[in-house]
Amino acid sequence: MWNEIFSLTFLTSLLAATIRLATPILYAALGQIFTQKAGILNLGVEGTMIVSAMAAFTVSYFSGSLWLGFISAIVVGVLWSSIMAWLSNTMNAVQVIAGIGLNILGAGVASYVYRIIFGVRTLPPQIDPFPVVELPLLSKIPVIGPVLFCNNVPTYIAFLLIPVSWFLMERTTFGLRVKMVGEHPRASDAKGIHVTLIRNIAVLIGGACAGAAGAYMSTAYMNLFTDNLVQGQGFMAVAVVIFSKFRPGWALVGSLVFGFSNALQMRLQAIGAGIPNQLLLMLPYIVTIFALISTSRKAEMPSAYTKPYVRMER
Amino acid sequence: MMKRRLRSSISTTWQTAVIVVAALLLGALFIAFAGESPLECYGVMLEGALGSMSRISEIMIKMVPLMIMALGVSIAFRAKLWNIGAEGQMIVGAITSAVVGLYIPLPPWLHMIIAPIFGMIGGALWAMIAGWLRVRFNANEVITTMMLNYVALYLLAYMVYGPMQEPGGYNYPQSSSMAESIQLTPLGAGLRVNTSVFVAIGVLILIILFWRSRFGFTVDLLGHGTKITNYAGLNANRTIIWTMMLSGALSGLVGWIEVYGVHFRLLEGIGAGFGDLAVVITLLGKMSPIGILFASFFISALLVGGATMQRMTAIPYSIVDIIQGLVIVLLITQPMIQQKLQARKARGIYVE
Amino acid sequence: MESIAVEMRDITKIFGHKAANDHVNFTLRRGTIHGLLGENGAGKTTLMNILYGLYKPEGGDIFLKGERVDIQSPEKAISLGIGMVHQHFMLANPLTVTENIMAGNFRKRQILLRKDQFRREVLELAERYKMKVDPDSYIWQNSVGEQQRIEILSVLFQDIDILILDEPTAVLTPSETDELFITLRELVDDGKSIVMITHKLDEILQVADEVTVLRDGKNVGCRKIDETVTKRDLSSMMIGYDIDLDLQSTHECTGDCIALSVKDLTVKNDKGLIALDHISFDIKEGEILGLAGVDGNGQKELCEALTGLRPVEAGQIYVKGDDFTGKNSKDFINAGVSFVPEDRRDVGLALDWNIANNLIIKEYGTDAFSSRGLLLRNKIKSHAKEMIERFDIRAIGEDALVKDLSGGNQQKVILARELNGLPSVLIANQPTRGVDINATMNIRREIIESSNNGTAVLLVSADLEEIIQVSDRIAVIYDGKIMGILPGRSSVAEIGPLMLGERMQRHDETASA
Amino acid sequence: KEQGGNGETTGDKLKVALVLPGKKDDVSFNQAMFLALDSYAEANKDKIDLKVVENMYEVADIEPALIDFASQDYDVVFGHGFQFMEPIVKIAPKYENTMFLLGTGYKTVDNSAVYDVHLEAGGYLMGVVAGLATETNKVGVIGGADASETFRGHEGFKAGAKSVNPEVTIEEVYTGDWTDTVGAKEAAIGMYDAGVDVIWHSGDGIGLGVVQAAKEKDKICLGNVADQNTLAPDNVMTGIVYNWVTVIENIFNDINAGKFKGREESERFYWITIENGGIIYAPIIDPKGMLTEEDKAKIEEVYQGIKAGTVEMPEIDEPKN
Ligand SMILES: Nc1ncnc2c1ncn2[C@@H]1O[C@H](COP(=O)(O)OP(=O)(O)OP(=O)(O)O)[C@@H](O)[C@H]1O
Ligand SMILES: Nc1ncnc2c1ncn2[C@@H]1O[C@H](COP(=O)(O)OP(=O)(O)OP(=O)(O)O)[C@@H](O)[C@H]1O
Ligand SMILES: [Mg+2]
Ligand SMILES: [Mg+2]
Repeated sequence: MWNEIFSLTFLTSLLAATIRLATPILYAALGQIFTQKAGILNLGVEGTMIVSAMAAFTVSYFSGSLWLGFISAIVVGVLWSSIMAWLSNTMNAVQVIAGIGLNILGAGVASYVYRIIFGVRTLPPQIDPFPVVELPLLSKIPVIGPVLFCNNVPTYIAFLLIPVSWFLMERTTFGLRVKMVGEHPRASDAKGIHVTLIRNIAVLIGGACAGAAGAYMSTAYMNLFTDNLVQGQGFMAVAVVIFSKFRPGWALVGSLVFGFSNALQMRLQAIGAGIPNQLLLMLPYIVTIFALISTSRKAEMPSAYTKPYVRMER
Repeated sequence: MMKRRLRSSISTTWQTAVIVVAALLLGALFIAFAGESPLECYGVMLEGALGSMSRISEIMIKMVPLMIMALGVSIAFRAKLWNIGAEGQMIVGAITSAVVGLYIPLPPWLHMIIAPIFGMIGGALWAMIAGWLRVRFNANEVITTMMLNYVALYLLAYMVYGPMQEPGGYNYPQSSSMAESIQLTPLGAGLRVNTSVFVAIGVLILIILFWRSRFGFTVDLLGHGTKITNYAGLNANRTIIWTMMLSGALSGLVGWIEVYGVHFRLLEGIGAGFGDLAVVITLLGKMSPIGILFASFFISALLVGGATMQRMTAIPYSIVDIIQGLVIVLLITQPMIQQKLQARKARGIYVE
Repeated sequence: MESIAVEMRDITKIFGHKAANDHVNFTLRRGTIHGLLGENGAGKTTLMNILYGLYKPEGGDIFLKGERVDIQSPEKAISLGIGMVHQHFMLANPLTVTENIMAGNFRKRQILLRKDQFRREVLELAERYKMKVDPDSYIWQNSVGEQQRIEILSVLFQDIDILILDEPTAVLTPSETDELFITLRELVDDGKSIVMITHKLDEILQVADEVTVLRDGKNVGCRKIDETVTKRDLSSMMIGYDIDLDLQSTHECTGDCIALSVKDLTVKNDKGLIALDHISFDIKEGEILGLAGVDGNGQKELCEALTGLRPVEAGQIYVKGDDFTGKNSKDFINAGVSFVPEDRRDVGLALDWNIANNLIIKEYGTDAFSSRGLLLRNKIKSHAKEMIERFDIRAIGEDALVKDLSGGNQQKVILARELNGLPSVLIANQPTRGVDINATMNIRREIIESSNNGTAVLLVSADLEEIIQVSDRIAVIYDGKIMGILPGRSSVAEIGPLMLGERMQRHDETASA
Repeated sequence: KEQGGNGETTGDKLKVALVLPGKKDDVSFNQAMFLALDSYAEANKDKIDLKVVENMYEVADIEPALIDFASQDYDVVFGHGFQFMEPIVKIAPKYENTMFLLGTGYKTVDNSAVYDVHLEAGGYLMGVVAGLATETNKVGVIGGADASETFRGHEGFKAGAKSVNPEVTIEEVYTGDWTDTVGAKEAAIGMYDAGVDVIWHSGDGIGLGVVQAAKEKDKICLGNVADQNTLAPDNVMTGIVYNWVTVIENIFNDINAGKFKGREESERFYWITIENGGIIYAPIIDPKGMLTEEDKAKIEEVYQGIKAGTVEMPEIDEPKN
């Protein structure tokens, strides 16, 4: 067993799987960094993802264009999360229930629309998913090549989004506004920052990214849509954001840790590690807890986290 | 004062009713689009929820666990500890209480005392992990409780496929059945609802008393911040851990109820998504025991009616989710609507 | 018309069922400093928040330079040249000074942060107004006084005509206050107009050209400030009757027993740096020891250490002769050590709770308020009624939420709790900050009263006037060290230099006296 | 009395309810039964009135659902999954006029019976195919949760593979969840990367994941429940196909003949087996030419052998037949 673990192919396969499993979480987490940093806890990522996954698949299926599907999913993600924005920023609703409610609603809507459009078929409709694009030269490097440079385009985009979100957060006025608004909405308001607007934008960015994550699931990772395509990845993304302390680079680390432990767990089962599979299945979640512990000591949540802002209140 | 409170609760009820109707109307669009008659479907749903004694019994079957769990969740929430791990705590409680029934030979009367206690201990310890991680490492309890839910799910799977599996059960994921003498007894012939209703009533009364007790006050105080808790001469960290444990204990108790009153054995799927619903109920009920009582009734009726509608009509199963989601999402706008209406009224009074 | 910068007419603002501003008229002349006076809750902040676009009034009009304007948001106010320094700091703690100032001062359509350039501008401005700030420090690293400066700088950054200052001096030292007033004068000379809210009548007399007084949401008069105006005039306008502004200094320390003794105490602050460096002093029963000093010199840490809320690195604390070093806050409470914390909104009060509950957070476990583990609601209620009566807490009742009380009344809730039951030691940190003149007098009286009954008091205050008026002896703290202990009634001139770090020679004799 | 949708009957038509734990288009366990029963009902329109309920996976909801149907005078209720076992055993005695059928499980009462798949035989056959086809001597099997019939199938698979290829190593993964398409795909990719070249899966949502992995890695997989070649013509070599129709016919014949009740406990089972034609294997496509003619003959031989009862199957604990 051990010589299998230390083989190069095993390692390459493990790391490649890590990337695949980390990508949707990374997408969603990058968006949630903005949402959460602005003070909104959106537990409804899961719902946004499933609705967008359905949209991406449907549009790709009928248009024949994966990119049209991908973009539709982002649009749907934005539209869907605008419900969250309305609930949390206009109606000042309790964000935790809003998220849970939208998850239930999203699961229902995605499944319903899919059934209405595609009916009951003997075989599920399928598409050709985003193909793997091997980057010239780079993909030939041993281990690193196949792991990092043999992926589909949405994966590359996810990785490009890391510096982009970092830049947006740290180097633009928008990023500073987001931080201000999450930290001290009243002060932001007093400084002439439009709190509701910024918070809405932050929620919609989260929605767009969750939309991309959903699209990744149905058109890049898989080639079809099922009701259970997004199994807990939305929640993992929320966890990763808190783990990362709102830093895009660390969100990558968090996603990779989860992806890695999940990929490892499957491989340990496959080669017969002798541990009951149910215990191995716990691994990613236990690892996440440990990862959280390691960074939590001085974790600073935005002061206005989950708190609605009402100008008239003190 | 009394009068004002009464009047405001009447207006809350009204607004809630209007919102529920609005949600149902929206849901009707989905039903109609699927080619079914909304009126007929809602008729089935209403009848399915409240149509007969056995329907009420079904509501109770859901309401008992949901209410107890929500009461547990409310304890943590009022201390501003966002324990969303009720489901995991319930599962672990189910496991620990099942251990008693399966492996510890006791006289039935003693068993009826020990098993729920074991359930509560199980739930409490599971919740304590999150509390301890919070105190010791400042680990966000939203995440830890969420992750511990998954771990508990797989722990349950491990138990029912492994050490606690029914001998000679052909590898099906369940334990042996609990002896009849230690099961919770149904309240009537043909009804599923059982003596756990009295447990629920007892818990409700205890929690009402709890909020008037010293420890309840401490928990409430913790909800206003750790700084003021320490300032008041209490140990905030210790309070966090006890609060989490108490919260988890109630979920663990529900584990016992499900094992001994509903399924009569330990099996996969015992959690049934109760954790999320308990959170929704807690917050809809504004964390007060009476609010939770009503909210849990409402949500349970919605679940039972929805399930009936799904199987008795030809609508796609997903419509039930849609309606539940709509109701929850729209209901949380009620406080804001109420606020707006009140503000308008106050302004009106002044302008005169 | 040209000479009027702002005119507010008939402004009405309702909160709940109460009019915070009731048909208020207010006129600010160009190039003047206009004081705004009133008791806590009179509606001063509300009126200015309306001018700044934070609150939307139910009725009334606002005219800027004679033109009617509709100010729906602070954004609009800023664009109209109105700047406001708020009563409660509007700063985000985990961000740096530069970031905080920057956030309120983006240029139109600016997308990229230009931190370096901005940082330079901040330094330049600070230089010009002689306000020392560290642009790269985080807000939480700055003392309240520094934070106040940052707030003012942030507003000065804007292109303002009208400057509103809501209790700017509450947290400043006398010299800082003087510097601020010089700055204000400069601004006025530049043609800007200023509204300043304060509870300190001296300051009005010192700096204002005109004053408007609000009482109970109504404008009760506007006066030009000249030599004929006295503090008494102002206070009786505010309150509606004359009050006594002098405390009869009948107080005399009688006890011999040492109630609180601190030996070589060393304590670290939140950042892990030494905050108190081998401090020693004693307080006798019935004695009031005033601790003067600029904010942020270890006062907060000292108070926390003396109440079991902060670990002691070295040295000892004795309460009534018993060693309390290392004991927890419960032990201190049980020993009768009361504490009025500086940060009343975060530490001392549960803002979202009602008055009754706030009054018993230290005592609910005793037999007075609970029996067999259950709280006795009626007792709690009647206790609250009694305290509201005794301490003149202005509220609709014991059910009122503390967050809905004015600052002064919030402070009274704390004092009511801490002074009830005659503590053996009272640690009071800035007990009258932000509290109106009437309430301030009452609080000081309460403190003196309790010391007359034998309580040993450590009164920490940045307000020298308060220290001098109340204390039996005055200790001065600087950079975590006691610079000297002076007798009561020492003058500002004697205390001032010690506050800035000059050590007193005769330190030891007085310390143990 | 409740009523709704198509709940009413006319005359002596049988009122039949099929309660599925999953979706009727899951390309697997649920769908196979749905299609079979649906087509049987369609063919016997005048005699049968069928009502289908999907996605009944909450264990706690099963009992009220069964009571609902029974108390509305449904004649036959299919609970298509092991989760229905305890509720049926509990409910059935109270509703003697209703006949209950349990899809996999082992407990019965007088008016109930079990229908099940002899999956170890199917698994054995697939093991033989995999053992013969593999070029790397590594094969894999992926399942949802190791519950009875899956577990038996996996054991059969291992035995079958070893029987034709003693050197073969077998990798095995359970995703823990029948619907975890993603997990199954990832597990399959892991196996293929590790050198496995033939994988069999035990159905439901996970099957779709395995097929997709095979397609991407251009390796071979074997289907389950239905002929899945159309999903990936170049990668699905063959697979076992369930034919529930035989069983359904048997059930309704017994019901119509009044033989359903009053049987010995050991007789209350309807198996679909290779012997009774309930399990067949899909046409072998062999897109990569991994099987020789002899191999194909061997497979057919084993199939016939099982059918004739001459192949010795492994000892696996299974409900009494
Ligand atoms: N946001 C608010 N919501 C409800 N009521 C408010 C609000 N702000 C102010 N009030 C009410 O308006 C009245 C006036 O408040 P305001 O803050 O203007 O007083 P103030 O004169 O600034 O007092 P202080 O000297 O304590 O600062 C208060 O009695 C309070 O009850
Ligand atoms: N939410 C509210 N509802 C009703 N009244 C309020 C509310 N918030 C504030 N007030 C009123 O506002 C008045 C002033 O409160 P405020 O907090 O401005 O006092 P403050 O002196 O400014 O506080 P501090 O001294 O702590 O800075 C009080 O009289 C209080 O009754
Ligand atoms: Mg004020
Ligand atoms: Mg004030």
